[in-house]
Amino acid sequence: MTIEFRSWGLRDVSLYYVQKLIYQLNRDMRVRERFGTDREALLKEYELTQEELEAIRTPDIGKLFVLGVNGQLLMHYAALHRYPWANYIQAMRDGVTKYGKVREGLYTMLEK
Amino acid sequence: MTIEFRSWGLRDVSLYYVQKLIYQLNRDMRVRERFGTDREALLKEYELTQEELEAIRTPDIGKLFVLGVNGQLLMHYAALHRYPWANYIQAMRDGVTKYGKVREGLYTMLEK
Amino acid sequence: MPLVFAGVCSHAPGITGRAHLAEDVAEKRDVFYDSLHRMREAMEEKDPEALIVVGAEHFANFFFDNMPAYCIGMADFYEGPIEDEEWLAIRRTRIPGAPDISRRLITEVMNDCDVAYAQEWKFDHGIAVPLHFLTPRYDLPVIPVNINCQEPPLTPLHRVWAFGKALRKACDAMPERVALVGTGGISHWPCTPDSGTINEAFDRDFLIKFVNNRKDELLAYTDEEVYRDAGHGGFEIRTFISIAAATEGATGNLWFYAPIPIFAVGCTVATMTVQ
Amino acid sequence: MPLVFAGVCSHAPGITGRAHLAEDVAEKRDVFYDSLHRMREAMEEKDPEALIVVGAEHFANFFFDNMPAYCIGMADFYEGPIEDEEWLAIRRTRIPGAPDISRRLITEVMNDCDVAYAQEWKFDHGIAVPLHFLTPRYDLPVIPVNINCQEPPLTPLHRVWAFGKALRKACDAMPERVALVGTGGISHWPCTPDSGTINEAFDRDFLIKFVNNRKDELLAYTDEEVYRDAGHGGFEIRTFISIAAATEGATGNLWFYAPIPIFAVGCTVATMTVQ
Ligand SMILES: [Fe+3]
Ligand SMILES: [Fe+3]
Repeated sequence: MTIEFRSWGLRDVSLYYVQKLIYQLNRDMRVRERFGTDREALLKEYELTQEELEAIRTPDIGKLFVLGVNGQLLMHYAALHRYPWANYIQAMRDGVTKYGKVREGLYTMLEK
Repeated sequence: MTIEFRSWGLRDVSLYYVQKLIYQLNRDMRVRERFGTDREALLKEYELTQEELEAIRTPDIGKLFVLGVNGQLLMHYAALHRYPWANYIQAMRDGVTKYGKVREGLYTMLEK
Repeated sequence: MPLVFAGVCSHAPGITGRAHLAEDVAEKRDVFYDSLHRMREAMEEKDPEALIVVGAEHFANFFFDNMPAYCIGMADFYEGPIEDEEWLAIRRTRIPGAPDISRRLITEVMNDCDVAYAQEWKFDHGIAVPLHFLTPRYDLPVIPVNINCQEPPLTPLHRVWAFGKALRKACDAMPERVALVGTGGISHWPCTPDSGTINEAFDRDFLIKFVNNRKDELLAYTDEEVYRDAGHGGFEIRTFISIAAATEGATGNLWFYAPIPIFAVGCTVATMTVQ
Repeated sequence: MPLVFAGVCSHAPGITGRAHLAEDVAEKRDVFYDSLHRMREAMEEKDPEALIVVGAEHFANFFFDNMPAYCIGMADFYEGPIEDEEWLAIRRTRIPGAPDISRRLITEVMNDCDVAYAQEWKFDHGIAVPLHFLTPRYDLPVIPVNINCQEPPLTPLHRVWAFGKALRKACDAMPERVALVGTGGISHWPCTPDSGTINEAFDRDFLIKFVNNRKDELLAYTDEEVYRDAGHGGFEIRTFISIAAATEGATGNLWFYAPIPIFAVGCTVATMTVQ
């Protein structure tokens, strides 16, 4: 008995759930374990769009930045994938070049 | 490099951690799973005293009530152990008879 | 638009979950249900675009690791009830949120009160039971609001007043038509050996102060007095008092009150005039 | 006892974690460290029984599912830092809390402001870095306070002022000697492509307003202006402003300010006179 939310125009993106996944990966060793051993089942527990899923899987740090993930969360996700700091910064720059401006969240503050 | 807190007189009881365990059992299916399959390892992750550990393991619902666990948490722990409602209520009554008044938490409000 | 509707009603798992055990008080029970249905109709008549529910949840989302005095939902959707569907006799579902209204509401309220915001929220019976009656098709966007009524330190009643007024100010300033419902028990002792006890005298006295919106008398309760006479469940008067504050100066109508012990709460339905 | 000490200092992981990479600015770095040590000595001279640290953490404990505008710790003990010990160059440890003082502080503050309370709290660098300098033996009970400076809706600055005043009132009413330190960056753009940028002019202008405790000027900042000129990290001026409010009417001394890009923040140490 799940209501279809698309019809409400409520769920075009799910930035909250992308950030929740990353937050939990940062904070919860067991989620991190499952990310290693049981990734797809774990990802199913979040409400992610195809674009978000792909960005998480690749990982495409630049895309995640453009999707609006807060850097205080994102840097840990990059660190989990062993990005040196400079590469993390560069990945965000490359993301903006490739995909355009940040679309949502904190870094769009002045565009609203 | 863990500071010994007993010397500070800070940790005679750990009601917070008893309640945290029960809260997480109520809310998190994975914690509940581990409670079934890997209980002692799970319990080690909380800062529980011997008395609390025993009350959790038995389970001694009456003792947990006397230790100060909030009923809105405790009733779910009783339900997890398949206590019918009347037995849950009776267990709290028996706890008070056997162990004396509630020692800490909300239900000692008028004694402070 | 000015706020379009304000009311209060009880919540308790028994109201839905133990309906079948209330056959011996079937008439009382059915009048209670009718009053809730009438409240839904009265609200629907105002054609609200969103419903703010001021509740007091029971460790469903908030725990002692971060227990906000006030929290306002800002999610696209909510889910509930978290309880067993058979036990509560309410099917688990998704409930649409109103994230844009939420964000403006929170931003405005923050000028006067300091709230937490939440982009995810799983309703327990505290909100699921009222919604079951007030928006049974779950087709009205909902904004959940929580006041910590579970464990001290509790927000003092004069801050609850400030919060209710802040909610009202924010609603009045919005272009949307918003309805506001508070939900809590009055006297009750949930989940303890005294569960099922109802102090009818306390409840009736409180309700007189409430429907007449006597601010001073409503704010004169102490937590100790409430605990003694109305139980720890009585801390939930905060939800009612926020509605009185949101309708300061106006009075209300008590549509229903009766202690129904199998529901473990004095069952209440009341509306406040919105001026 | 009246509040015994008030000050502010920067936090940033680089301050401890990248100390060895600051050899080219070794003199500046060492004067900064000395200023922090002197601040510890000035505080210790007042023999505080507890230290309240008003910080702005970075998704260590608080997430969008329940993001409190204000939260105050009420735990027996805290742990931190959550970051890698080598990376931050701070050993993970337990830090004693002051649960009894916390509870009274929260109860008193709640008369004016609406806070969340937390019986568990893992410090990130936002509190761990200041403590590393201010109580290096971790023998002073700490009460952590958080102001959401991460993501809007953010608490408005006039509420930060109310919060700082409420903290002060609560401290003054206590029998214990309490110290109060705020910690935040001024301009900075953490974890984004602009990381490492520091707007020295903004910082110096802000610090003049701060040490002179010019309430009107401090409260005149808008979030948009701060975001544009001082970055999203600049939202942390809230922590400094709460200390100005707690010492309203008094002025302060800027002990140290210098942009140190390898630390990614304009490094600041200042105290406020406590009257
Ligand atoms: Fe309730
Ligand atoms: Fe910071």
